[in-house]
Amino acid sequence: QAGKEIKIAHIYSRTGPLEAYGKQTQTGLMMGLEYATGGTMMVNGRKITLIEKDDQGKPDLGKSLLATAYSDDKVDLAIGPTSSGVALAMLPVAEEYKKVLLVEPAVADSITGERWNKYIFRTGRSSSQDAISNAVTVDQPGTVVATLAQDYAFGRDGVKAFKDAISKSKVVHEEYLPQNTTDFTAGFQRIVDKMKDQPGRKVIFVIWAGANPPFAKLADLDLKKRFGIEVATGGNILPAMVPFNNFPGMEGAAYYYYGFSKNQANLWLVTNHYTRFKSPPDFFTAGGFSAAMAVVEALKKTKGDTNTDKLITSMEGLTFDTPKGPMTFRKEDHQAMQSMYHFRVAPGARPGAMADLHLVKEIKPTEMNVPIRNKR
Amino acid sequence: MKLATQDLTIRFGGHVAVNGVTCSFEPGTLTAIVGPNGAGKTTYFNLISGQLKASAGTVTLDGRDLSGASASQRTRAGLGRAFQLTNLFPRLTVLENIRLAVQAARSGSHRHGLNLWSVWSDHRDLTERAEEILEAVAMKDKEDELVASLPHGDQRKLEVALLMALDPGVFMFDEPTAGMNAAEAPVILNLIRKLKADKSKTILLVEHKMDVVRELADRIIVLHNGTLVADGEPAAVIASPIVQEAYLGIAPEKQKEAA
Amino acid sequence: MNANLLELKGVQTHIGAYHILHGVNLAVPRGQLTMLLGRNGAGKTTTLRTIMGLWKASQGSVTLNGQDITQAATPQIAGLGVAYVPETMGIFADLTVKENMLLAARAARTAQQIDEKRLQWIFSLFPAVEKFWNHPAGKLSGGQKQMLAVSRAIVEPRELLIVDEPSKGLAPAIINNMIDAFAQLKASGVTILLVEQNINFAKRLGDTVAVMDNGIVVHAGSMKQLADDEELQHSLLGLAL
Amino acid sequence: MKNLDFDWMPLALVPMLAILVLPMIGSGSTWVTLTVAGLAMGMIIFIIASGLTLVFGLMDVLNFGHGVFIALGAFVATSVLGSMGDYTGSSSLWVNLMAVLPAMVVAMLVAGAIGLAFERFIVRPVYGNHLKQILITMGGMIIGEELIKVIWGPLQIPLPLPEGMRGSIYLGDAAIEKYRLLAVIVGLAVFGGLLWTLTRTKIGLLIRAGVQDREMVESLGYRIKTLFIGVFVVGSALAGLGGVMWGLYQQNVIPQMGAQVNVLIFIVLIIGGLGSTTGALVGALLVGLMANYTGFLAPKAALFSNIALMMAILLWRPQGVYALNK
Amino acid sequence: MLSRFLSNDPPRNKVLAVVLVLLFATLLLTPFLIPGVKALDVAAKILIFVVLAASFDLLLGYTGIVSFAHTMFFGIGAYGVAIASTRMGAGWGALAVGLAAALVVSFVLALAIGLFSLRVRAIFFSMITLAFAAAFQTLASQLSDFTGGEDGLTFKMPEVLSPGFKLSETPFLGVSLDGRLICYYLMFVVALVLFLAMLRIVNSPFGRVLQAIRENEFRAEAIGYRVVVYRTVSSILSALFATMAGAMLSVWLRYNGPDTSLSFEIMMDVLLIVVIGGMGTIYGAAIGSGLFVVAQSYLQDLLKLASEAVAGLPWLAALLSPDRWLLWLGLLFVLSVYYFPTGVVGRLRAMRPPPKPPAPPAATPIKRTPPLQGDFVEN
Ligand SMILES: Nc1ncnc2c1ncn2[C@@H]1O[C@H](COP(=O)(O)OP(=O)(O)OP(=O)(O)O)[C@@H](O)[C@H]1O
Ligand SMILES: Nc1ncnc2c1ncn2[C@@H]1O[C@H](COP(=O)(O)OP(=O)(O)OP(=O)(O)O)[C@@H](O)[C@H]1O
Ligand SMILES: [Mg+2]
Ligand SMILES: [Mg+2]
Repeated sequence: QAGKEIKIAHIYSRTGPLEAYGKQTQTGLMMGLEYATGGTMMVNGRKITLIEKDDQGKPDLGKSLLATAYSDDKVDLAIGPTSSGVALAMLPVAEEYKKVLLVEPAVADSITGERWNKYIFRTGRSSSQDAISNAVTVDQPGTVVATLAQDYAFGRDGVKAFKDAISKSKVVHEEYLPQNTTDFTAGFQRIVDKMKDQPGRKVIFVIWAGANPPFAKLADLDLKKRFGIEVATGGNILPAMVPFNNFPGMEGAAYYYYGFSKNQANLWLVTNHYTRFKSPPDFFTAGGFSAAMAVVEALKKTKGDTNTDKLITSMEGLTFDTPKGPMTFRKEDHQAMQSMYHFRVAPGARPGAMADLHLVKEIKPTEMNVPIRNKR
Repeated sequence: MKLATQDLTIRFGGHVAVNGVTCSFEPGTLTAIVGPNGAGKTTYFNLISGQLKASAGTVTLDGRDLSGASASQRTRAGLGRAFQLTNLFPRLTVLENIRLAVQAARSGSHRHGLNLWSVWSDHRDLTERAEEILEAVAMKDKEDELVASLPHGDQRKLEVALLMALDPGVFMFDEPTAGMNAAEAPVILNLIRKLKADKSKTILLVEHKMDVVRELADRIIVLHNGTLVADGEPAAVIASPIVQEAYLGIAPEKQKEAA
Repeated sequence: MNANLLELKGVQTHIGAYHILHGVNLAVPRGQLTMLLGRNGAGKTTTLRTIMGLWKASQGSVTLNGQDITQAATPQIAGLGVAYVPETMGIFADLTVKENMLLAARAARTAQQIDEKRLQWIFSLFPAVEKFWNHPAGKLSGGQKQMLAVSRAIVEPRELLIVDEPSKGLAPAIINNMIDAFAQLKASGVTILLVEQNINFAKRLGDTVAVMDNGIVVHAGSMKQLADDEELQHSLLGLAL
Repeated sequence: MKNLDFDWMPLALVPMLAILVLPMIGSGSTWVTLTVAGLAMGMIIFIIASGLTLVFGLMDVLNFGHGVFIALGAFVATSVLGSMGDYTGSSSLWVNLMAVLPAMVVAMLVAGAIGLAFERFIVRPVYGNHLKQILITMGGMIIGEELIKVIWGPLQIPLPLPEGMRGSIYLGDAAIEKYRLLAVIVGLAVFGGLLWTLTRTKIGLLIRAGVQDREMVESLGYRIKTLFIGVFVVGSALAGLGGVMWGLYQQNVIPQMGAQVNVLIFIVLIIGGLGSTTGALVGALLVGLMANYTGFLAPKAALFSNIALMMAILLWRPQGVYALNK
Repeated sequence: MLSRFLSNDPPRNKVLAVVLVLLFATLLLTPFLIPGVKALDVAAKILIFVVLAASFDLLLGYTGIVSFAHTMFFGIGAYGVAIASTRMGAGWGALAVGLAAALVVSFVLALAIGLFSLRVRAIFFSMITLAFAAAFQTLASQLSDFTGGEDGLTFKMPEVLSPGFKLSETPFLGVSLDGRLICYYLMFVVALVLFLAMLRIVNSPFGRVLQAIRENEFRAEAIGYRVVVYRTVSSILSALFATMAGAMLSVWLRYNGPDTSLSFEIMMDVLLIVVIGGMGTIYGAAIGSGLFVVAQSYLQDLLKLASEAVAGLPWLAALLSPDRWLLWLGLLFVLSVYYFPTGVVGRLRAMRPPPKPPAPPAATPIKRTPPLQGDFVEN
């Protein structure tokens, strides 16, 4: 086997609605491979070749591309995809072809939950990890919370996970708005009507994916001053966090922010990203980077052997370095246990500028009780 | 078939375009309807054939009340109509246009109704009948041409041919020879003559050419401002002062033959 | 100055892949009324449209007042003082009669600015135009539309008036009015090119006449000569006038 | 025009709807907030729809690619405003306007210029054929969206509102965002301008005639081609303006934003009666109000409120509230 | 005999006939000619789109109705099979129940829409269907308990159609005879039968009346056809065929989600296919699907080669980037409306020699079918 190249497929949204995310992952993945192999792109004398495929955010296409990759291109393992829908459609294909699929960055819990099979690993965070870390930032005694989320599976699951994760505070209102809402007036009005007479600390927790988040509109209403209502939300990619600056001092939990982690890998990533792209690495860049490090680490452990069973055994329980610090694939559901970051928006933040986040606290994997949801 | 209208009236806003017209038309006679422009002739036709819904009054065919029926129901009941402004299927061929009408004429029988599964070209009988009709209007040589590319005169002829293909009990012609060359018009007029000879058909004809009217009509009715103002023998009606003045535009003092 | 206001020399016109005009030669003398006759499909309408630039001649030339307009755009030709009544009338059905007239009156910006005297003259010729002044033109009867179409063409004075079968669908009384109208226009110096199937029209108005068949002019001469020569009529038109 | 007897019914619908829901909402201040926000939202929607109304109403061109010009306007605004940080950063409204006005002008110019090319290469061959218009403008939409991605990148770009336009005005408990008031002013200006041009000048008449019979208008001596281009350019420029307004409202822009508002615009146009400016205004106001009222009273139903509204209107007037004479 | 299968509507042009035969043969032999998962996927997608596009042509090309809600029926078919297979477990029973239920739902909806379409102007109708389709898609993703929401449904097919099933252990002509292959040929047969059925319908007297209605609805009514009935029947038929195409999609993908069967993009694809192929010809749907699906599947690969070739010119390379494949698809869109208004089939058929020698020597029209023009939306 030695000498033969190791083929890895990366299936992601090069185009489509999640194009921006997918491209970050790809950049991160390439940089991660470079970093992990010391620039040689070799593991145990075998060269790593990456085959890129564009799923356009379409589950059916992703499914067919993964089958093509496994069967026509004969890849040894695959990484991706960007969207949860695509990932869920792909899971059975990995099982059919008995090859490893390393999910990054799709988030749906069910990927490592009820839809999981033993060929599936995930370096990306799961919705639960997101929700639990966010709960940590909000959950204080005497706090009443209203949630604001989009009315579809992602939003509702997010709220549910959040509710499961809080213990000290109380959710008094759940507001779900259509996914493409543009006018938030009615929704805000309902929340305000519910919250304004509540005692104690009042927080609106926002779970919002997509391009038109409600933050600027929330800021225009001056809720803090008028009714003492605060806003909290999770991290996002940098452009999506620009509106956060409307809320200096707002807190939340993030998956990644380039300034938070000081380890070797992150320093390398940030410096190199700056020199190459004139911008800091983002959310999904770090994710791709982590996936690459996981793969290389696993291959090193098998001494370059790409036999699927061997790979699986070597990956279960594997701990590897990432820009976010060490991660470990949990044996039970192959989910990578990882740190999250409790952040605060800089007090002097200016609206319109790039998000300026301050680290409050790194939330270690041990501090989050992420439930195991698959049937093994 | 015997066609009759009773107090047929239509108002457009304040304007009464057809005003209480009561009239009946017998098989075997050709009735010419004349009147100035805007008298309501076409509107009268529209009311009979169901393109417009009457504000008041009834239309009966062989005693059957058709007032509530749609245009297509009236056609199926035996009221056929050609239009003043040409109204065909422009991007189908001449033959196809006629064949569609033949098919419509026969769709009463189940064979040609909502027939989804037989092959159109298998219906030889439709094609043959259509070709016969084209022969009759001297357009056989143009059967494969698209209607859109025909000159105006030929389109007028086709308009009439379509009505022939429908073979209704009542024929309504709205200025069938308008814009038609004097050399070509006889083809149409001959067809109408033949229909008349059939004796079983009721024929209504709107026409401004008085020589044509004089030659073909058994009876003339005159519409003026939507009202029926004269009815009777051609010679007598034409000689009446109302026609001479309002229609032919001949001042009473110098009444002489126009047209 | 040329005696002919309009001249067509060897005009050939194609419509798509169809070759319709095969070299039309036609002269329209200044200040006279020229009749263009011919059976259905002879190419009369096509000739008029070619003059107006609505179809472009592939060969030959069209000159107006000595100016070559073969390749000119339609608005430009109209701007040279040509009014045109198409066979299909070209009524703007959604606009009222008034608005239709206003558009034809290029100089007027509102209906009040249309030359009042001329308008009254038109009203006297075609009463329906006045009667339905504020009605949508699409609701007019066939004959009323025809009246409107001609009224539009004469609402402002033009040097050349091109009319395609104006009498079709008109009651005899109105035809008489129209004949009067053209006679009065001619008297005021307007040159007229008229396509007609109505024999009376031709006889009573025509100064010169051209007969078309199969895309060429097969006979040209004075109206009087044709009217007097029954044999010629038979051979050209298939009937006597 | 034919507004001898102007039809007030549709206009009356707007206050009628507002009064009808008052008892359902109960709280007066909430009602004020929702109503004012809804009306202002309606104005923004009207601005983005006005270009299409114009193009459709006058030229009978169903431009499915209208959204591209909206997106284009918004993206141009990001570039212009991005380079005028000093003006947008100031908390004085007047200084802000020094940046926003040029942004609007540039966006309209760029959108208009692209509209010129769009008319020439995409729309001109398909005048008079709705199906082809739909197809070819859809193609144009795809191309436009991709070109925006080529130029500005596929990422969303923040378009922060200038300082002075942020925040709200408070009437007791009712809050009204300042920006919405600005939108109302711009919307009224657009509406007034359009109405004046269409009813008080011959141009509107000429173009409507040109749609029905182009050849005849040319035969009457008018250069309809130039006019059509002009209208299309104005329509595109209005879309560009709408894009600036919409982008500033959303405070961030994405290449797909045009496609996203397309359906909304169509609903407004249908309610209004395709091509009637007043109709589009009524449609936009109704849509804006409906969204807020149902969003408050029955959020689950809000998703379908537009469609339900449209269906109800069509059952009442199958041609839309102000049907053009067709 | 062959002509009867084709309902006496033969291709009427040699090149067209050759192209159709080639398409047929390629689809028939794909598993043996072009090995690989991707090729088979592409071929199966062509089969599905042939049925879907032909059903749309029935509506658009033959009846002149522009509806953007066509994918709704496609989605109903796909969801029918998906939901039944998820709930009832893999099996023929689930397939049958799913398809039957979907057909019933489609029938009712199409009837309602068909009747509604008569109340409003044609152009309104198009825009309304656009809004409807969008709402339906949202609805599908909202009813996540039922439809799996955005994530869609992944399910299994009867054993015989699954990749795991092996007909024989020894490969035949280098192709392993597994359930995938059986599934493909099942699709092939179904698509062929549905296609011929549609060809038959448009060539029936009924089909001719549809064309007449498309050309001049007013006159069709005036010569005695009940336009309402014809229109509605046509809408329903086209919806049912689309539903079956949707079921085929589900069977093949063993997955369904809102984006897969309901997205507006698919609607655009279908429109483009019908336009490229040639409206009102049914054959156009087959040729259009073949061309389009292949182009769509390999465009990105092609662009990759092209952009690498021009890597020296960054500006051009940016335009040729595989990520911008939609740009080129859009361009294709515009150009095909521009230059192929009658589609491939129309173009090819127009090349046939004149049916008769030109009549009078003076007027020598080279008669050829003028392009389909005019307005399908209005009338
Ligand atoms: N759009 C068209 N496409 C193809 N051929 C056409 C078109 N319009 C006219 N023709 C053909 O051109 C020839 C001349 O037509 P034209 O309309 O000029 O005749 P005409 O003399 O005006 O006849 P009529 O007296 O019936 O109006 C006819 O043979 C006709 O078939
Ligand atoms: N839909 C309509 N709305 C309003 N007015 C109408 C409508 N249809 C017809 N009219 C009016 O009714 C009158 C009668 O029109 P109609 O078409 O019946 O006349 P006609 O006798 O056929 O005239 P012509 O000989 O000119 O064809 C006209 O004054 C016309 O303006
Ligand atoms: Mg009439
Ligand atoms: Mg003519």
